[in-house]
Amino acid sequence: MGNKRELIAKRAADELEPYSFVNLGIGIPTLVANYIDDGLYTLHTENGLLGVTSVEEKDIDPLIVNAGKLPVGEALGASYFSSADSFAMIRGGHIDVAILGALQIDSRGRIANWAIPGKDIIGVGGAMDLLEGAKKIIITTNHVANDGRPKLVDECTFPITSERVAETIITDLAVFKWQGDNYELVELMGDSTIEEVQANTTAFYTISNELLQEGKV
Amino acid sequence: MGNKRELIAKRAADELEPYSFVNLGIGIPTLVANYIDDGLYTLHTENGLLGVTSVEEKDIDPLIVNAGKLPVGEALGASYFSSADSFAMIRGGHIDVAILGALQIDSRGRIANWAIPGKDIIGVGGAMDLLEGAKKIIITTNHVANDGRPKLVDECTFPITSERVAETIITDLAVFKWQGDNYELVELMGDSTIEEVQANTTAFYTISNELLQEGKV
Amino acid sequence: MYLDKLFSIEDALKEIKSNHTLMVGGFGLVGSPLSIIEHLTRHDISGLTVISNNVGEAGEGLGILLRQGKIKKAIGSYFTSNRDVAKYYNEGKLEIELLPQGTLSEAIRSGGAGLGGFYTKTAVGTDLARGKETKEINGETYLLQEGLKADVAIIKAWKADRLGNLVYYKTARNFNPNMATAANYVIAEVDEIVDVGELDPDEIATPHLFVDAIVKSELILMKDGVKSIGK
Amino acid sequence: MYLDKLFSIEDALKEIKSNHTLMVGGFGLVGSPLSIIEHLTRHDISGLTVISNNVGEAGEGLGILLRQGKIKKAIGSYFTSNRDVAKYYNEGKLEIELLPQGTLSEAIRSGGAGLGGFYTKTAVGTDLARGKETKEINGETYLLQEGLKADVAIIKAWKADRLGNLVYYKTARNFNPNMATAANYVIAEVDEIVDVGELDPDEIATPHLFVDAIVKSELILMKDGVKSIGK
Repeated sequence: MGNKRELIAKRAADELEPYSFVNLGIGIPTLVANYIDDGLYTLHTENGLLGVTSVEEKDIDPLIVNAGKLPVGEALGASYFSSADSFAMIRGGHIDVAILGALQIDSRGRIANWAIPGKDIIGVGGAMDLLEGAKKIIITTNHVANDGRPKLVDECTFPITSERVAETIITDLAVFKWQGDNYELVELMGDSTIEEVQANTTAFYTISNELLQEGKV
Repeated sequence: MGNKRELIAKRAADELEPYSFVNLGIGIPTLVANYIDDGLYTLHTENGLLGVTSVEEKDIDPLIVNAGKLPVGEALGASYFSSADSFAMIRGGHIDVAILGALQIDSRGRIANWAIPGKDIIGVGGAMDLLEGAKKIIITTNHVANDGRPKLVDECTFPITSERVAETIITDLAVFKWQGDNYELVELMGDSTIEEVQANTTAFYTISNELLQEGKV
Repeated sequence: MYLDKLFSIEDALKEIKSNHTLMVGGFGLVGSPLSIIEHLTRHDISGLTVISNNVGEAGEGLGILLRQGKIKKAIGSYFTSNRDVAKYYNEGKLEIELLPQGTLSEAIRSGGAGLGGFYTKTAVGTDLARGKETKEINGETYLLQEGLKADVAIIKAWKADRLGNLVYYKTARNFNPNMATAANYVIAEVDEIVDVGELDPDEIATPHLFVDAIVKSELILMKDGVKSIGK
Repeated sequence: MYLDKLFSIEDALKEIKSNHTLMVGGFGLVGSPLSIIEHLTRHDISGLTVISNNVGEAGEGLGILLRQGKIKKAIGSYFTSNRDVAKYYNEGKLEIELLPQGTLSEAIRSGGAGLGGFYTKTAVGTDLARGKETKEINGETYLLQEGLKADVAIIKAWKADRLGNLVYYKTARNFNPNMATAANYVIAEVDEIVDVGELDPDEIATPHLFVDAIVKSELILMKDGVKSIGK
């Protein structure tokens, strides 16, 4: 389980361009920090810090936290700012990539990651702003929900977070890229098979020529 | 001439409540600074400084200027901020008083102080924001224009700066206070007479009971 | 020669009255005016509308005020971590206005800046756009968010001078400087008070004209929780 | 290990092309990127739309670009002090968009913050409200101002580290931090370059993600005018 999550995080790290500004959501996205080089990427946390690093237990400052309210460290060249300034950065298109989790992703590229009808989750935080403002969205998630149901569905049944399309989806089974009208399956993760992906995905997607040519179908 | 301007400035200073935050416009308003106690009032200049003081020639820093681009000093406890933050202060109602000049003031309490039709004045600066945002407006001006024509007119012929009423008008002849529907003449300046005021004012105004009782009419 | 804004917490709290709208700084407990909130729990005040990112935690910070029945309405972005919020909401004891975090902080800034509101793309097409006006600007759809204002803001800063100039500490800054601009009366809880002139004019984050009262922290957030530092 | 953003002025200027919209910091000559402007006068660029509080002075700063016929349109708040502006405007050689100074700086901030625009009361009922949409909000009339953006911003700061973090000096701050957020490419002219880590993280006014290039000042504003400080 932990291994699957680490695998997803590691694959997400490979998507990042050097020198980009990256915001990491809670959950699997947070793990991405373990696979990137501090000097090459700058991490942003929407509560007001550009230049997030990990912190050792002994160096924890309770007044330096990330958006998950967890203790973090301060990189060389870091800066702090107000909430309004932080979201101005996000909405203004100054964050290159946001790596986020998702409850559902649908055939139209839309993400649901803030609310489950009937469950007492009354909170949205920065999710809608990040989906709106980040130049590129990478979704990292288990391919299916805890109850085994597909997360990649034809149409989100949970409330969507934005009408904006998420460009890249990385799960424990596969990698999908948005191709203008639909997702394309571009890569199988680990030793997963096309059959596994098909059995666990109700969203519409195409399969890349490369995968087809490799005879994986 | 200088004397008249100083008289107006001195009278305007008397209007200020202790500990208020005051923005001074260009011209006569700038002179008001000579009549107030630095510790009791805090001067704001809209280009981005709270805590303006006068500066001696030898201490001039070319990068500390007021909205008239003239060198000023920095008071103890001063702070600097961006233009957007400075006007947020103004529009947000955080400036208690703006003391401004005027080309015309009309019976409806409206001020014209930014443009003269047919003249090449293409600039508004912070005048409209100050008239909109300051809690109280004091206009300091010569009673008549350089050509002898009244500045207090029935309706502004120059473009107005705001629909907002200016509460207090201080000229070399008189002091007027807005009374909900119209200006009231509440004070004669120096040795001026009601007749002088009447001869040089085409705006509608009433005369205070106090002045009537003093038999000045 | 200047107005000394240093107050006792009890004296400053006299400005908060029942049915007030109150802005409360902090992201969770980080940068939250913990001492002022603690004093508030001892006062007989009700019907508060609270504008704050969270409503503290269950039974902690603003969470205590909620349990005391003092909060009528909460405007914020993330109430999930305090399970009481959903409970009170489901029982009809609490009104909720949920805003995306960026819309919340921008609305506070907007209120403080004297603006009527602003157009954001955030939340367009989602459930949180319900009841909001939309508008096409340059071919894109935006929704209108009006500015937020409060009767009183209680905020947390690191250092103040006696005039009320403030500087903040690291991620304890968060909503505090924005809230300082948007209330009729602003009470700043600070850890340290310095002489006027000690704060560099280029580094003051909240100029003193925004601040009405400064109070000294009695509780602070340490690595192992909230601790009393005495008076 | 980091991206060094220090450029020669000539290299940084390659980003500015004919028909670009250019934001230029400064209040008059104070806080204006004088060295970058001086280099621009030597380039064959035309059709610029300039967003700046002023268009320099007659024959000084941006005023030279105007005389060279490089500026097609000026968006700002106060053009009176450069008499050429009225002359070029009257001769039909220059378009002008005049905004109240607070509306100008807020529009720049708004553009940088990804907002479609905002509602302000400033200018309602005046000649500068012509053509602007108005709206009643809570019983008061506001007008809509859309956000402003630029292809390139040239700004002036005091110190930068090599990552591009910036701090400003006194009233030379003015429009610069707002413009730093609102352009696709941002060139910051600075007087001093320090090591990464030397600027206090709580005091950085412009975080480095906004800045694309740093260049070193060659001209600075002294008490007795603009002086060359060599390279």
